[in-house]
Amino acid sequence: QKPTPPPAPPTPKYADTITIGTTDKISDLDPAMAYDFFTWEVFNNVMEGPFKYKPGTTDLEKGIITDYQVQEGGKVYILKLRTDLKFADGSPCNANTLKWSIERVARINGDPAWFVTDLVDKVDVLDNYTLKITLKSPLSFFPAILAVPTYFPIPPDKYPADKVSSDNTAGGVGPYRIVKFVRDQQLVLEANPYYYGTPPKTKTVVIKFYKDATTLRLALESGEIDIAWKTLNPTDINSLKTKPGIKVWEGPGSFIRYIVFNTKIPPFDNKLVRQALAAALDRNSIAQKVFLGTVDPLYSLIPNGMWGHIDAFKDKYGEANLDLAKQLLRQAGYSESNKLKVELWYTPSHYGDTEADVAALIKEAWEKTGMVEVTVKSAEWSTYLDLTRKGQLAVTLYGWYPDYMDPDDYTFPFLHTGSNRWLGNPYSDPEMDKMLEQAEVEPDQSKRVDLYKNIQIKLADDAPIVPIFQGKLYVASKDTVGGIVLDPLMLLRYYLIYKQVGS
Amino acid sequence: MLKVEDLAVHYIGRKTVRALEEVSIEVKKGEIMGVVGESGSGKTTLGLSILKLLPPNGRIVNGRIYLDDLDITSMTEEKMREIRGKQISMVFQDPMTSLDPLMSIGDQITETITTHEKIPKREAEEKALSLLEAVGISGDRFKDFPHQLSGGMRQRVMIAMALSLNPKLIVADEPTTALDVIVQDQIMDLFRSLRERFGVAFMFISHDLSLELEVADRIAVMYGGWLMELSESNKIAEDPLSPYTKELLAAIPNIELEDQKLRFIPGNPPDLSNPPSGCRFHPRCPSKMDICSEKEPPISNIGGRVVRCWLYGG
Amino acid sequence: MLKEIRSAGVDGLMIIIGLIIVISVTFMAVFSEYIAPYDPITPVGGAVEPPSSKFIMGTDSIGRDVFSRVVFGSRTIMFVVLLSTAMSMLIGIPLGILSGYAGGLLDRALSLVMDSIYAFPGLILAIAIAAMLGPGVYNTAVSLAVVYIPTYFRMVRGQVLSLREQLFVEAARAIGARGSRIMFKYIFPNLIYIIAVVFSLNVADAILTEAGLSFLGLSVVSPTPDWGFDLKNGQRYFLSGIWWPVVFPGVMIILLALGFGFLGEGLNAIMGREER
Amino acid sequence: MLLSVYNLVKYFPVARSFIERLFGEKRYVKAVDGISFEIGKAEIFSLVGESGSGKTTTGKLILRLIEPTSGKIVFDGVDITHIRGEKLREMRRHMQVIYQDPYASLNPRMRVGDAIRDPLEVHGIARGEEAKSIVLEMLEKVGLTPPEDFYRAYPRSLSGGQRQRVAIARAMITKPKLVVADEPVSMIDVSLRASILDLMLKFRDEIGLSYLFITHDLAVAKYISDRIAIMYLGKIVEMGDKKEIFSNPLHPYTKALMSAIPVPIPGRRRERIKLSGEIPSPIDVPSGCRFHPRCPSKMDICSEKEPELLEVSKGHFIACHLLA
Amino acid sequence: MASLKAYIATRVVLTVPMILILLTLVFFVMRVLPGNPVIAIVGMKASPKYIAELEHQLGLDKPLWQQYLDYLGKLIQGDLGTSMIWGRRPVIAEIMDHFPATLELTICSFIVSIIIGIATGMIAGVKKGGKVDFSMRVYSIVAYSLFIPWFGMMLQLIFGVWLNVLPVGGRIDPLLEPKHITGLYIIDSILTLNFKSLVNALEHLALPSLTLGIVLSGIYTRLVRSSLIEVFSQDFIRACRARGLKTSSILFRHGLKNALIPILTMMGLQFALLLAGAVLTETTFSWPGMGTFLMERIEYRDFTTVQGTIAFYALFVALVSLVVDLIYAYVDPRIRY
Ligand SMILES: Nc1ncnc2c1ncn2[C@@H]1O[C@H](COP(=O)(O)OP(=O)(O)OP(=O)(O)O)[C@@H](O)[C@H]1O
Ligand SMILES: Nc1ncnc2c1ncn2[C@@H]1O[C@H](COP(=O)(O)OP(=O)(O)OP(=O)(O)O)[C@@H](O)[C@H]1O
Ligand SMILES: [Mg+2]
Ligand SMILES: [Mg+2]
Repeated sequence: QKPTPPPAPPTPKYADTITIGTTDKISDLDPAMAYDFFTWEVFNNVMEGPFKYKPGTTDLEKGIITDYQVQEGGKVYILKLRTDLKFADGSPCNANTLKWSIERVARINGDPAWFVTDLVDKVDVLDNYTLKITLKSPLSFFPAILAVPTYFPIPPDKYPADKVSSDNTAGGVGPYRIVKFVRDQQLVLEANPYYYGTPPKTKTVVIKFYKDATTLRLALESGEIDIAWKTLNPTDINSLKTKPGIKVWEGPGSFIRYIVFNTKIPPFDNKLVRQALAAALDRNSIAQKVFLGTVDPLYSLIPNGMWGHIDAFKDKYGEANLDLAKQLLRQAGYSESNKLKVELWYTPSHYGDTEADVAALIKEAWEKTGMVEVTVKSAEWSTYLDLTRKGQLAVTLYGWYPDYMDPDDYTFPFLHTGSNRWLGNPYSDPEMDKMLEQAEVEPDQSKRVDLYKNIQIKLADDAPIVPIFQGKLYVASKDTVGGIVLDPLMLLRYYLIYKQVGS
Repeated sequence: MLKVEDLAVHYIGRKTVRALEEVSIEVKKGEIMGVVGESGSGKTTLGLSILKLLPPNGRIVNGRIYLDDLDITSMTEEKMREIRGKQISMVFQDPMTSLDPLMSIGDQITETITTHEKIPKREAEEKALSLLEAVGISGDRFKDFPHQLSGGMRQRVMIAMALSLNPKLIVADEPTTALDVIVQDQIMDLFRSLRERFGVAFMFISHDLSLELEVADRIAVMYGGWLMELSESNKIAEDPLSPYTKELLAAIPNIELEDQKLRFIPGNPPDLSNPPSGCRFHPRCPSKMDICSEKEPPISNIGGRVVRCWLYGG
Repeated sequence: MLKEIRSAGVDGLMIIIGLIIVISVTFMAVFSEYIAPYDPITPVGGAVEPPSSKFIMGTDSIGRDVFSRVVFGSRTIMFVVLLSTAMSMLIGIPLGILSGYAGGLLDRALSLVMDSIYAFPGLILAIAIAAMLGPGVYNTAVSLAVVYIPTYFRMVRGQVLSLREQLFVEAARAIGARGSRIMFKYIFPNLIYIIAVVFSLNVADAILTEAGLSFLGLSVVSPTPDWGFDLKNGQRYFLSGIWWPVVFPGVMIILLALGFGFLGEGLNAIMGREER
Repeated sequence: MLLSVYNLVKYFPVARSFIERLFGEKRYVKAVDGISFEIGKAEIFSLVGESGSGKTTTGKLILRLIEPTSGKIVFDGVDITHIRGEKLREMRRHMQVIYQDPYASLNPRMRVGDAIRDPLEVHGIARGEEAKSIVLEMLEKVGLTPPEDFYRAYPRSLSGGQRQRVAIARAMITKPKLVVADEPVSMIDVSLRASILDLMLKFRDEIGLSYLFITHDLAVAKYISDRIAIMYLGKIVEMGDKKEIFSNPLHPYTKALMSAIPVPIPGRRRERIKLSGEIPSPIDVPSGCRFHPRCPSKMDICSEKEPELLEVSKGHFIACHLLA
Repeated sequence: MASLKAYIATRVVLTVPMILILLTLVFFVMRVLPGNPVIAIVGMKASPKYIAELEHQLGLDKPLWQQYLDYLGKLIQGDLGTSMIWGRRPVIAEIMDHFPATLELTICSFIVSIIIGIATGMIAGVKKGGKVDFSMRVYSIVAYSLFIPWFGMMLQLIFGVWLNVLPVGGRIDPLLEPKHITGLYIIDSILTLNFKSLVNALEHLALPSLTLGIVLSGIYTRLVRSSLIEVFSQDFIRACRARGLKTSSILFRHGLKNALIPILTMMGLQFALLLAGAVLTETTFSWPGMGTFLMERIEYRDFTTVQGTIAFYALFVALVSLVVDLIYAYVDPRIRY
């Protein structure tokens, strides 16, 4: 008797449409202008550039190129493009198109134009599918930059050559194309029939825009959306975890938050004061109380999980080290009767409505030394930035989303003389500058690791900037949804996502 | 036809106002019954009681009102609604505020008619039009709104409305007080002619004794919620019984007389929430006796004339 | 006054309820230190602990005692609202009297400006000004004051205009009294009562506007306890069943607005009756 | 003559919207349209007329409470038509007013005593205890006893008659030369009217002041006045001695007015002179004689030419074509 | 009729200074204080040179008075300018994207408030002085004191979470969005006979308009009540009763009609309250309207858009009160402009 073969598992059926909700918004649907995560996420789904990241890692892989060469000690990059690239309307994409797109970015000179203008000297078409990019100076991490949407080719007949086109739905050569865009309400994507690669698992993706996290969460629970993406409240994440029919996905984030001291404004020009405050900081209480564990304490500017990271601040000060803080403060001339007066600034909405609580806990931690008196102040984003830039705020709270996945992006703009002017933070140290510059051009990975290690140690010692925490990524979805891949890039790859229907 | 028997009306409040007490009046068919008295003597209260239109805090605490042997006092609001307008109607003091400012005068009269009579709207409108003309307003003002008319005309509209259902009795509460003498005279003429034409009776309320003497067949003199005297108007003029009537007559300037010396009644009208003991007029009365402040005078009937005074009773 | 209230029936009842609420909250504001069990700006427990005997209204997002914040919050809102009201009265009332009594070009210009502001949605104007000025007790008070100056101005001006036409004012002119004497001896005493009414109703409104501003994050700076802001701060937990950081400050806002509302309504009714 | 009024005119512009004022022609309420009369010392002069005939306006013009459009007012030998400031204030001491409505003419938030003494303080006649004693004396005089009680009372606790007494006290406290009394008894109970009128007469005898007595009630006018003027639509149509006017009325309007007054004698109805309609709007004044549309003895000339006020016998003036 | 036109002209002319006053206030306050759109939008990373360049592009480097005059000059030509951030779209287009949402919300809330307000106000007015009256008066004060965000959140909790019958945010499910004709989803879906959208839009509207409507109904309760009491105390009502008219006719044809007139005159101002309340309602319910839009643009100091929005609000309020006045003139025969 032959054993009857087990019934073949029914082939899972996938839904045609998936709806994703977010509280983010689209700035400009134009790579020459957009400089924010969510818009870049959309670009990463409707366009593609020379490089991309392997999902789930911070490793680069080839995108629309088949091959590339680095010449002249890292100064020249030769890119060989695929020959089967087509835009969403079927028109072809070649080296000329890419050159036009890159030069357009420089021409328009929008917000992210520095990716091109600061780095690239010139772009030449060698043949129809070969492009030569000459840099101003060698750059060890240029492929990471080539993965930035600013380098994504776009159809020249759909975008004006020297003007920003904010509501453009032409897209690029990515797996999806845009079929509908209503600002602040919805974005509808459909599989791009001309995409060279594997077609997406789900044909239609609808993105709905929500004003706040609470409604986002409710929308998921009520079934209005399949996936709740950025950014859910910590409480909601925790309670969603226990909800039947809902699945919460967690992944590392590359978003960091930190305290900036203006080293020109007394008493913060005194290293002892900065060190004392760094020592007194209680990161765990912030992570646990305000974020309910949905963020991780951070002890360096380079996030956990990125190569080169060390827990520099923890090594030097420990955590909430009041004894050390008191000792340092005493050294700096303060006491219980002569308290250090700190004006701590935050901005109420830009970093979410948790910010007031973060400030409150920092104040509490510092005041626990008994030798500090903190006045909390706040200003709207625009004012906050303006005052910061003018160097008028002594202690501020800021956050950073990376532009490219390299420790350089987490150190150079903060610590290099002149590059950190945007923080109104005139921290300037020749030794630090030298290390940073070296790390930028050093092609040898292990040497770079050492350099960044020293940079972090020095950072912790000087403490012009004190890291607080690092974000984690959360996605909540219906449990029928699969294919969500989270990595420090913090992009959702729609083309990997699917939703099962039936069983 | 209308018989008010021993009526007492109080206004309930923190202090109860005894606005009418022991008032009996009879109005005969086609008669003009004058009611006269100073401000606060209860004239309006009497008029409103007859239509049962007293304000919410006003209570009929005693007495009966009959209309052709029909007891109005015990009638339901719904029944009363049918009486109003159809049997008894009322004209108020201030013609400026007695009409709905948002509805044309024609419509207001028509509405009154159609509410009570099951006749087509067209017919009612024709009737309204003829009524307007009957009170001396030309028909082309049918569509006018109240604010487009003068005070005298508005009062005519009110009268037309009061007449519209051929009531037996019209209660007119100081219908000319807000008007000038000449217009007052015109309205009085109108009343007289209407009585002739339609045989309607009037209860004509006024504070102006000269006017009452001129128009009314019989006059009821009120003071402080009491009926002080009631008799034919010529008797009131020639031979008033009650000291109050006498004093009142002496206080009216008479244009016919040369160098008249006017009298006035000293003191103030009574506070009806706390009326004087005994006779309500005794504090101001020139012929006051001891008993007046002690006991309320009885209502005496002297040769068909009603008077309430210790001089004639007891 | 007391006699009037007692004899005013339900209106008196409203005034009494209103007064009780207003006085209790004022008491709370003045003696916060003695009433609140904890420091309102230091975490004293775990985050979002539900109400218990230790924390009768639970704790908020970072473990501060909600009850203590509610108690101290009364101080913030009362201070801001009363300060702003004082400012608007101090500017609005004299301008209104002047404008109404003097008339002419000054009156037209002032009325135009005031009417423009008055006709504009108040909260939106307050938002615009508060957002520009930045958060803080005084800035919030200023933005509220700007919004409510026209309320006092218009009310006073209107009253003065109608009082000016009153016979007794004409009589005062006829005896030869000067403008200033007429304004202070004849007109002003007749304004006091209605100012009291408008004050109460207006404060009720200002409380809601202040709470609205702080709900939108435009009022005082956290961690200063502030009902509107605390409500907003609790919103992100609310639909997860963590109701106490939201419900209590919200109830307080409503209660306080209600207190002044009752007071105003009661006074208004009594005044209306007196005029009749 | 204490007061002489020459050709006094008051037009009120009809309130209209901003744009209409820019482009439209102006329209006026012709409240007072050229009247002249004189009042002698210690004389009581009455203005009688229907509602809207301009009586109150005349009174206010004389009191300088409103500005005349044209004309001249001479008071006590001084042309007061255009005086202002201190002079006007000074003048007011000698010219006072009593209003019709005793309820509205007293400040509800001012004690009776303060209301009466205010003129004393305004004119610096007396202050403090001295003023108070003058006021108490005056209260006594107008029959508000005990004066101490009334001094402290608020108007709302007083009856209409008592309030009118307060108003009289207030008007008399500066010992004025002229008092304009605008229907002082028309809101007072019949039984009390005579007491108020007698009080006014008493003051005339005591201080020798004059009254401009405004009323719509001919009988009251007859009782109190020395001379009477009948107004119609902003004009004086007949003026003269009281006796003359009542015994020998000449103007059809005066006659009609008198015949319309009810007589307190039943059956004795005077022969009526019937007028049709009501007084027209003072905005669109009829051409010629403004009374002609209602006049029973209208002639052709009446609608064309405006009659002048002419003296037909000594002190008896009339404006009518019948007599011209 | 000519004078009606004159009246409208007057009203329109008087709107100009009103807008000017508000604009001037906002213009100068906004620019004198720190912060500007360039800084807000380019974020932290842009170079000073780039910022200066953008400021130049937007004319922000010119003297203040010149910017002011430039702006006014354009405004006179009916040009509200272009937004200074995110795509630099014309301000009017930005406003038109958000205004229908607010309009839809305010109109629905208005209907809710007027229905509840008239009903409660009438009950109170008719039963004046009694227990019912007292409770209606208390209702009116309580309703008005209900802090909108709080009340909205309670409704969200009850209807959105516990009962789970109504959506708690947004205007419509994106996939159901009707074809854009007026921007008012209810009307659009009716016009396109798209009933699924209609139902969905109404569901989304339910909680926000109930919140705002109930809160503002308190005002109408009060107004209707006092107005009705006032009318009922007038002589003509007594005269109507003396004619034996039906109670319903007295109540509705004579009483309510007269009572609504003073309320009508106040409706223009009430609408301003509605708009103000809409800001909080929109924030509570993630309603993509003018309120949330304005808040966001203020945060980013988008000068032109904020000014444009303020001017638009002012114009809209003026327009509403003009319409109210015209209706008033139509229903009240005493008024003829
Ligand atoms: N609704 C009421 N509540 C309490 N008292 C009232 C009410 N209506 C009238 N009164 C009082 O009842 C008494 C009689 O009033 P009524 O109106 O009948 O007098 P009147 O003779 O018509 O006076 P007038 O000549 O002033 O019209 C007055 O003292 C009055 O104050
Ligand atoms: N301030 C004003 N503005 C416009 N018109 C006015 C003004 N004052 C009075 N009038 C008008 O002037 C005319 C005369 O009014 P006035 O008050 O002098 O009449 P009157 O004879 O005193 O009448 P009454 O007997 O009603 O008091 C009336 O038509 C009135 O409407
Ligand atoms: Mg009466
Ligand atoms: Mg007058």
